[in-house]
Amino acid sequence: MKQTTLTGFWQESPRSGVLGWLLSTDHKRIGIMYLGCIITMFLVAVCLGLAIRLELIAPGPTIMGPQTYNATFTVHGVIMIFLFIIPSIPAAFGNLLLPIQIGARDVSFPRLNLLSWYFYISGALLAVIAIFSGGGAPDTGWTFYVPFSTQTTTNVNLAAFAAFMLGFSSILTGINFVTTIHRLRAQGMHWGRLPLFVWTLYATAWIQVLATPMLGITLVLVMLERIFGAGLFDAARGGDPILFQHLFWIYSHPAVYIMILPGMGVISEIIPTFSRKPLFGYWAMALSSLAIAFAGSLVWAHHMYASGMSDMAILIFSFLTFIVAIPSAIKIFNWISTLYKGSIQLAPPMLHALAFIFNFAIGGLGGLALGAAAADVHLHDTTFVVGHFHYTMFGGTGFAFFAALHYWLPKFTGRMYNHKIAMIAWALLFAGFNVTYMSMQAVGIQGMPRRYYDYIPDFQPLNMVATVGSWILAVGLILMFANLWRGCRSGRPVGQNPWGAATLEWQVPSPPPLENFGAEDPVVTKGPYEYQGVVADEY
Amino acid sequence: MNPLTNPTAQAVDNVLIYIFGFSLILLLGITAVTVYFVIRYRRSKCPEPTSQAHGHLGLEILWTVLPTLIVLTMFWYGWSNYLGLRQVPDNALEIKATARMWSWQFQYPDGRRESKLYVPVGTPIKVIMTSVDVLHSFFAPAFRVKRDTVPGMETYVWFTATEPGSYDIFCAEYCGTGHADMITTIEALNAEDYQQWSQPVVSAEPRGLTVLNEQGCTGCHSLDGSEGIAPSLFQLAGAERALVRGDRGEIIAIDSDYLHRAIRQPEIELVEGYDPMMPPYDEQTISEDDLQAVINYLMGTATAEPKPDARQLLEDNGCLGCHSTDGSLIVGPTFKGIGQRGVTLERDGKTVEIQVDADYLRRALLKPNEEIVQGFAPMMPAADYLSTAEIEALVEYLLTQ
Amino acid sequence: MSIEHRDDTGARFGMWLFLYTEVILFSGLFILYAVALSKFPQDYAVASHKLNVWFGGANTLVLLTSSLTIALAVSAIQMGRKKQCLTLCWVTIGLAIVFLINKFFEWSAEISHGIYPGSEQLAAMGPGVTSFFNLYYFTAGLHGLHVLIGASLIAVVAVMTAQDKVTPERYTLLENSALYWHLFDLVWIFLFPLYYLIL
Amino acid sequence: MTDDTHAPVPYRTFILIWLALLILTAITVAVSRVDLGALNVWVALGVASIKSSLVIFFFMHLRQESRLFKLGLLVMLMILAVFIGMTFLDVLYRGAM
Ligand code: HEA
Ligand code: HEA
Ligand code: HEC
Ligand code: CUA
Ligand SMILES: [Cu+2]
Repeated sequence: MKQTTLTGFWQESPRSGVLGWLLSTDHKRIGIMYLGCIITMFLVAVCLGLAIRLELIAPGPTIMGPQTYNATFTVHGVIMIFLFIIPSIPAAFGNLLLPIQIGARDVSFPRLNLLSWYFYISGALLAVIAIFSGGGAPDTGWTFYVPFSTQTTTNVNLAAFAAFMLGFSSILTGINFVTTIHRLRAQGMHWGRLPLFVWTLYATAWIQVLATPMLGITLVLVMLERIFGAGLFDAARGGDPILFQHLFWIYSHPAVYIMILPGMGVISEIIPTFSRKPLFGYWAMALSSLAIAFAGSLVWAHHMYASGMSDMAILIFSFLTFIVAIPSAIKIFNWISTLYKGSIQLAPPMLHALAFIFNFAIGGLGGLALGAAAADVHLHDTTFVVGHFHYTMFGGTGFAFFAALHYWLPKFTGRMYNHKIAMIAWALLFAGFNVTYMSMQAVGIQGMPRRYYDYIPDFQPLNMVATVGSWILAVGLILMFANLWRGCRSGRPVGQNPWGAATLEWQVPSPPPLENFGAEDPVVTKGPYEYQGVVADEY
Repeated sequence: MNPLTNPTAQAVDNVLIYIFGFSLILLLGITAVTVYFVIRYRRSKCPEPTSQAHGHLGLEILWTVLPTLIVLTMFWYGWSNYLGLRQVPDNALEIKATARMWSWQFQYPDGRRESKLYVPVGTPIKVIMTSVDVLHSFFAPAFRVKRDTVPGMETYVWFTATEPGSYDIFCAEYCGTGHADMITTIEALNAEDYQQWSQPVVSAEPRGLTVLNEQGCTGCHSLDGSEGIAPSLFQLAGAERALVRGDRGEIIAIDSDYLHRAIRQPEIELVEGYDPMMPPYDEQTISEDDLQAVINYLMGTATAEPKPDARQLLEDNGCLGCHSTDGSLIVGPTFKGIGQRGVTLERDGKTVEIQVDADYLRRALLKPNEEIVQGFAPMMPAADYLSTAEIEALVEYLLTQ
Repeated sequence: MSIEHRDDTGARFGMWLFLYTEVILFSGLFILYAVALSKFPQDYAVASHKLNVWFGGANTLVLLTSSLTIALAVSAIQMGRKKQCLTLCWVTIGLAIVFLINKFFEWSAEISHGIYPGSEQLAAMGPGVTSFFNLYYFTAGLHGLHVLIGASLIAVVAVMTAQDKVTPERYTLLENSALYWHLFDLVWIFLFPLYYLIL
Repeated sequence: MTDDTHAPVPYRTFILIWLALLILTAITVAVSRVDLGALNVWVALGVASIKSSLVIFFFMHLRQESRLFKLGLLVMLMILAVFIGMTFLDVLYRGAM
């Protein structure tokens, strides 16, 4: 393979060599470091997902015993949630893009930014150590429910501490982004000209700041409980196990919006670009992001309808859950309206964006069934829920992440991947994805509980289909990553604006230089989606 | 899924159909419009956009208000049918359920305990549940009911079986290694069968086996030698076991004493290679008698040979030469009331008071001179020439004196 | 960074955001407290009486005063009175140490009575009392930990002030440490009545 | 940017605030000796809130900061109220309905 060196920020750095990366406070280098780590963690967890599916191909133990299975889905869940999806778009692409998109040279606190990456990487290392040390890999599920999590002999303390560190990393990123967006917008970049991606990052950052600490204290309490055995959640000693679930979901429900909002931001960038038409309903889109963020903190107990919680709480939380669905619906309708009378180009990022809309609609509509009290009684803790959250997280955020990779990697590497292969990979991913998770939803409706390593024979056919689907998915993923990798190393060079987009990052060279903009600070004179006069560079 | 006629399933299914139906329409609509736009306005045909619209207030309002109305109907339907799942009909039969790792125990108003839920067809059943260890969840897909069991708290579900048959109960809240195996069934019996079932049965099954099933021991332990999450309880008597006590390992031959400890205080010794997850069973859960029956069963004494006659043993071995059975004092303490009394012992030069129990009696028989009842001389010969079964028979007999 | 980029308001705003996260962190414990209080009002009153109001009261005074001194320190540096500022910083740290010593004695007394998380004696006092002391120890412990961090932070900044790295023109660091310090005064303002003064 | 620093607060203001805080502390302790039933907790929280506003607005200079800071605080307090309040939707109504 022909290798040529990268230019721009890849070269320019006060320090050279590895230290130039490890000690860099440049938001782009930090973003790239995040991206590398996140994709690595994703690949690890995805292999665990494959193992889960292999085990479930038939009833009875197939490739592992129950304890291993429990550890596998726990580690799969913990890595996917805390190490992949929560930091995926905000920490990686947010860092790469946020400052450029608002016309700044860096974030408000560059050193804090680096620190936050160190928290991330330490959390990741601890999580990996937790798998191989002490009493063995944690087997609590990513939800750490008490009293099981305070009793099991596996390495829960270390895993909880790892998640705590990751939460801290997420908080610091959030603080950084809120401050940056308030303080460092370029001249002329008023709120009505912020790209939607920035709006969603802004909403996300507030959730990160205001909800994540609750996870922190919850995990600390689990650790303290394991160390001191005080009985914080033990009914006989004045505790309340259900209260733990409240604390946990007070964070973890808003966290699902930390996952999806930036994804929605990515889609809001891509759809206008490939339709060459302004985003329909800019303010509705911007405000609905804030609405999701706010209303999202009011619905946590919809995970607890069957927990023994009071019916009054179910009434209110069920009601509010349906309210949160509305801003998401608004977004879907506006995206589709953006297509209307556009000039639509089905480039790889656009394909992923369209897949996002489809998958997220299925996931979200499934969420409505879960939000309805009576329906959730049946569906709760079945594989329908597993299907729902893979549709939203993988089908939604995951595809948005892939879309972002295809959209922005050429910007940051200056090279283009092969479009044909990208489209084949996309088709495989899309097909494999739906086969896998549609079957899981179906078998969930039949009543198969989740976190089951073994099941009754009635559930066999659909589980088999799901497993086969995961293989298609696997092929698609490998193809996609291989293609991107080759593209970054030896693809055709691109100019600064291969897609003909109008946001600021496309007005700087690819890859962007250190400090993004030459000597002159940019002055913004038009909105982010005004394509008249913008021409795409040939590549 | 077959259409189900029971009331709870219908309440849930109606909501599911309503929401899934609406969702399907919305999904198809959205997808169709998207695909149409993508084809209709593809770049090869429309090189430039034909509109630069930034938005439309009327449309925004439309697609805020419409979804709001739609979701509100979903909410309301879901909630009102949920209330139906919570309001138990007045004539419901109340059955208590206890969940533990990884088995269910159902207790009927008359005190009978079962590990399956036998119910009469047509009668509403209210299951009042709790857990003794971690969270579990009672999930009967055929009735669409589900509720967590929470330690220290009571929760309930209700359902009515309209057709006789066997319906699965799953544990739907993750509870550790045996979570997927924490399965039992609802056995819906028609009136006749239920009547028959509720007659007290004189079962031919040894009491020990009944207890093993009732208590859900078989949820973790097999009885046929296959090893799972817990050691099999097949042919235990005399078998060698590698145990871990604290940090030390040791090998023992299984005897009733050990089995007794293993059930009452399983945390003390672990069978090597297993996790310390067996819950302790105290006397409230398994009475001493039942435990004895279990031990007998496991030691093979209950089934292998007819139970030794204890009275005969006492006579044959000369016990009665020293111990009376009528309260009078010969050389040793009388057997009269021995099962209920407290004794003062001298052990290691210290005086202790204990309540007589099987454990103590076994020690007294096998190592009589380690503990001496106050006021007596250390002169009893050890009865270690008796078989375990015989010892057990004696112990059992003495406890009832 | 090569470009001198300075935004004091931004830095203060960032600090405030961080303080919000700390408040939410503590709120988890306050939720547990509120729920338990509503469940066991009687037991909580009983348990509260086992705490020594004088220890708590004294610590309240200490913290309030330290909040004053650090606030004065910020004014001092703004007015260019470096010496005074330094003195005030050291007094603040001194008060922090007094606070922690006081806490140490208070806890030793409790622990010697067999009252600590997980103790048998505590469990014997019933669920309400147990939950009160569990939460008391964890909340006060977390607070104490933060006091320690805050004091160290002020110590670092004081040294930097002495070295003229914090100056009347550039004192955001001091201001931010002061903000941090005030927050734990705030937390204590709530902790004190909730744990020491319920009837 | 022009709003980067603000005028130093005179020592006197701070000392007055401090005195007010001490007095309020004395008041809470005193009030806690009187049995007001369930009201006790609310009085204690009320006084604590007054004390904390003093600390926030004066010691922490919030008075001098821009609207953004005040808005941020408001948002945080609102979310806090939601977290605590809505948990009680469960806790208070268990066993009811
Ligand atoms: C990215 C993550 C993500 C997102 C975005 C969502 C979005 C939603 N989720 Fe999901 N959810 C999870 C991740 C996510 N969820 C996870 C991880 C779990 C399980 C955790 C665990 O237990 O391990 C879970 C579990 C979960 C439950 C608990 C299930 C149970 O355990 O019993 C519920 C219940 O209400 C729920 C509801 C919803 C709702 C109503 C939305 C809404 O926001 C969806 C809004 C979207 C739409 C409505 C679709 C798009 C709109 C249209 C197509 C237009 C037409 C629409 C209308 C007319 C309304 N989710
Ligand atoms: C973003 C989040 C995310 C993503 C992307 C995935 C991806 C996948 N997940 Fe996962 N999943 C979760 C988040 C996620 N999951 C969470 C939070 C849980 C809950 C955990 C809990 O209950 O606590 C869960 C639980 C969960 C379960 C339920 C377990 C149970 O309840 O019993 C299952 C079962 O099938 C599953 C399967 C899969 C599969 C098949 C994939 C597939 O998408 C994977 C597709 C990929 C492949 C099939 C492999 C591709 C191979 C390569 C790319 C190899 C390349 C490698 C090298 C070159 C080294 N997941
Ligand atoms: C939660 C699962 C579980 C349940 C339920 C359970 N056990 Fe066990 N049991 C174990 C495990 C694990 C061990 C091995 C570790 C140990 O020795 O404690 C064990 C050990 C034993 C032993 C020692 C066996 C040997 O081979 O040395 C006996 C006897 C025993 N159990 C009897 C019972 C009886 C009787 C019951 C029901 C009343 C019961 N168990 C219920 C898990 C369980
Ligand atoms: Cu019991 Cu899962
Ligand atoms: Cu949720």
